[in-house]
Amino acid sequence: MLFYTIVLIILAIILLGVAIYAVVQKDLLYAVIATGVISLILSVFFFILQAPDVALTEAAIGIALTTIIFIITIRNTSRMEDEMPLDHEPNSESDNQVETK
Amino acid sequence: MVISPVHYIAVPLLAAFLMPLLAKIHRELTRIVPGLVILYLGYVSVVLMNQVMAHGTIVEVIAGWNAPWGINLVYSPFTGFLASMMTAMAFVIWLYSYRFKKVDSQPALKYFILFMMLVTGTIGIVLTGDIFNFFVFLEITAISSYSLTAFYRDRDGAEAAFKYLLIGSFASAFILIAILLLYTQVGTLNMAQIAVRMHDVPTHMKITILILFLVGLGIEAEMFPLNGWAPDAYSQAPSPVGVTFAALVVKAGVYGLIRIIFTLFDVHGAYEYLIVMGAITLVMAELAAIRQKSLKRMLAYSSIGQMGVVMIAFGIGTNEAVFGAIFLMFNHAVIKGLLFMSGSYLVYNTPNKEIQYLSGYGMKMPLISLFFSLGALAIVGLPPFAGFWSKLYILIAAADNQMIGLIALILGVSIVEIVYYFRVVGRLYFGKPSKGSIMQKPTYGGVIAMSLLAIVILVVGFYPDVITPYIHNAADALLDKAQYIHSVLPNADLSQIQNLK
Amino acid sequence: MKKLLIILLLAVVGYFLTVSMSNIKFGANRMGDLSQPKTVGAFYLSKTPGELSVANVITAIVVNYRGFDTLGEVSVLFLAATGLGSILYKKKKKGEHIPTVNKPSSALLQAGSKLIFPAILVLGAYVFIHGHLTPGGGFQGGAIIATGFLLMMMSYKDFTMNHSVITWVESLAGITFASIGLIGLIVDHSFLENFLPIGYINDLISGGIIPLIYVAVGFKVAAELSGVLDTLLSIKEK
Amino acid sequence: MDTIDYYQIMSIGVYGSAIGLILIGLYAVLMKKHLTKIVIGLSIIDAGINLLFIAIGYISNGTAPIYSSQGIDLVKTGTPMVDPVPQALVLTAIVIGFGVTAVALSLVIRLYRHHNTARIDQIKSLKW
Repeated sequence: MLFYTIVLIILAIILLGVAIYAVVQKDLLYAVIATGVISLILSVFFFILQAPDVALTEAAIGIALTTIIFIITIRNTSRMEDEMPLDHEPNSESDNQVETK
Repeated sequence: MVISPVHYIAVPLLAAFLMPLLAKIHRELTRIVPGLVILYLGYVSVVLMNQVMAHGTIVEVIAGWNAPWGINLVYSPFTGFLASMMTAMAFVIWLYSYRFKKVDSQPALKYFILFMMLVTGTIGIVLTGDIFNFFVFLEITAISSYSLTAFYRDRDGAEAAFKYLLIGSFASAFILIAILLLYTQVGTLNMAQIAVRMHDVPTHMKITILILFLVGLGIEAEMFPLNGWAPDAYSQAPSPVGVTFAALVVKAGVYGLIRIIFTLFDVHGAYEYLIVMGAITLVMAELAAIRQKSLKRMLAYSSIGQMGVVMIAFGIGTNEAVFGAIFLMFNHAVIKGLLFMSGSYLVYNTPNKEIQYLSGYGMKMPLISLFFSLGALAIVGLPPFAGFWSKLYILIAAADNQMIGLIALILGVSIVEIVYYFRVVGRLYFGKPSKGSIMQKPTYGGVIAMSLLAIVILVVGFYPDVITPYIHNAADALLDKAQYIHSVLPNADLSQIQNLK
Repeated sequence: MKKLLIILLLAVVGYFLTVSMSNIKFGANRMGDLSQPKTVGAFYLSKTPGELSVANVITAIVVNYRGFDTLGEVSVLFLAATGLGSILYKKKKKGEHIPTVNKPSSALLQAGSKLIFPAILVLGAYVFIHGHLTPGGGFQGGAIIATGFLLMMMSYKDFTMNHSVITWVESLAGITFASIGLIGLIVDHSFLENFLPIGYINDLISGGIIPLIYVAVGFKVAAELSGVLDTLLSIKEK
Repeated sequence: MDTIDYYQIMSIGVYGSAIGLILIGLYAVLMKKHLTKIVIGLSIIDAGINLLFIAIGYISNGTAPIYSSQGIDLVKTGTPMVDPVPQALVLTAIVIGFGVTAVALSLVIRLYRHHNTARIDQIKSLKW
């Protein structure tokens, strides 16, 4: 029991630290990786709290898939949080799905 | 197969899963199948409503586990009435959106799947008797709403959808925490069982949970100050989806709010809270509506205002008031449906959907303008139309309870409504026609849909008796908490249950 | 001003949560007696071995007692995949292929992923077939399979998901789930009710319709998540 | 030392980190200007709520709610199993959260394409 308690407390401290890091970090890629780490620690939490099913789900969906869709988004948008647009001109989407008339 | 309430959920889901395959056979099937499904649900509604009126509440058990152990669907006169109303409105909206805009086959398929799931989600919210299942249906509704709001790319749909998503996520977070706290206190998720055990929950816990629910559901029910998403979503979504928001989604949110307050909790002060918040919502929304330049935003704010009236009426809590509130929910669905449908044809090609360009459209688009004017007359509550009766009942109920302030408020707001609706109608008929504006010819489906709604408004206006028996039963069913619990849990101990009002 | 308001809001939320949670004792048994269940948790724990013959109680809850939630959950994923497709829809030119990655991966990664890929698929299938016996089930297995496809998409530039296969798998799995429910409605008058023999606990073939539904869920989730990843990966870069 | 003490400490750790995650996520959603960051905040809130759910289902000395042939006997002799219901609910909540995140991120991509920026203060129509 002592062992689990110590592990849990250490993990809790790391968890909150990583969460704060994920929020303040300006480089979104690192922030996203930090969110992945949150999921990883959570899945250990779930394991300690006797929820193996949830741990497995969090591992598969939270760590792998959520992180990857975030990374794909960053690849398609901007990576830095305080990035200013070079010049503001909306893309004219020529291949519009709607033909109005 | 016996007709049962689960058909409302299972059949559309089955059809939604089938539709990608059907689209491979013939692309027109993607448009026709949802209509057939909703027609079938209409048949189910007719059969079940007759059963309910004759024999009382139907409780459908899922997976063979009786309440409170499994999930159940409760088809009471109240929920049944709402579900039938939603089905009918969904059919009209389907007619309207059948060929609303020319869209590629791939987006059309996605549109109709999302639309059908939106309808399923709202009906599920109303029918379910389980609090977590309620949350799941809420999320189905929410995700399809977000996607549909961002459906067009030639307007600011994505912005509106992102706002909606942000606020909606807060709502679901609040509701989840509320469910969590509730579960620790009562050890069950069945709504009737929760109502039975609520008596033993410490008061401070009760109030915390109630506040969380009120905030979460207030967002869905467009309660002030949590309704910032609504005007954007209404005006940026495709018009049929805007109609769906007004006719189905808000109704589901209001239903959730009153189910929580009327059935689950026995906290004093919740009713007064409803009145106060409803009044604030009403005033703020109508004041915002009168300042709007865009027709769709004006309609959206007016819709929020009407929901404020509904909340006030539910808050009064007497049988007449609840009767008026349910009647107003029905009227609002029909009339606001007609206003949105005709209004979006009026502003189809005007810049920014603004009202000032509508001068003289009454001659150019006579039928659509007529529909819009009819809707405007009905919604402000002028006599021979449907809106009159619901307003009358609410005012009578307020008078019975000596709530003079509320009467003055509702009447005063009606004048504001008359001002901004008749500003539009006046411009339609007496404005100087501007040159060169392009008229949009409505589709046949659209004309049929609007005619159906107009007929309903006139029929209910002249013969309200066609609908009042159903609404009377619905109001009785909503107010009789013991009856609800008894029909779900026949063996429950009802000694601690009292109706606060 | 805005900052102050937000910090005030955070403080209020934090205070309320802390006060509420301090009333809920950690590790306390709130379920009560298993032999005379008063709460749903106790009921599920006491009835599952006898009435459903399922070893994993969570699977029994997710698929049977609260199977309706799972149907909703599957449709949420289906909706997310559909919504994603509609939000990011762009007309593709005929025969146009957008590579999922820009630079080709190293030969080591390519060879490695070719080797691991079948193993991941087998692991995923194992997880959802044994959902009623061991931790895991349709969602977990499906997600694992989706990560397998993700690995292939990342390491091979020309690896494409066959869209019509995804559609077929997704639809058929969904139809299977809903139809099993409807068969229950016809046979036993209750949607999703078990109509098959339940067998013996800890057997692979036990629990009646539960493993069938979980396999369907597994296929559906795998197809949907792969579809989501494929949609996201094949959008044109800026 | 008593075992009770351990649970006291564990409760602070678990509840504390769950509430902490919710607050940190809330802060990110309300204060941050970048759309991706806001979505990150939403998923942190979700994570906190999920942890809270599992925490309320936990029972001291409990085992995972999975029966083995010995497990059935163990229940009779009194070793408790943790409450399975919150776990089942969290399973649903995680999947729903993934769906919402996916839709949110696709909206972010759409907005970026349209406005060439993903910052809330640069997109006029996002202010309210």
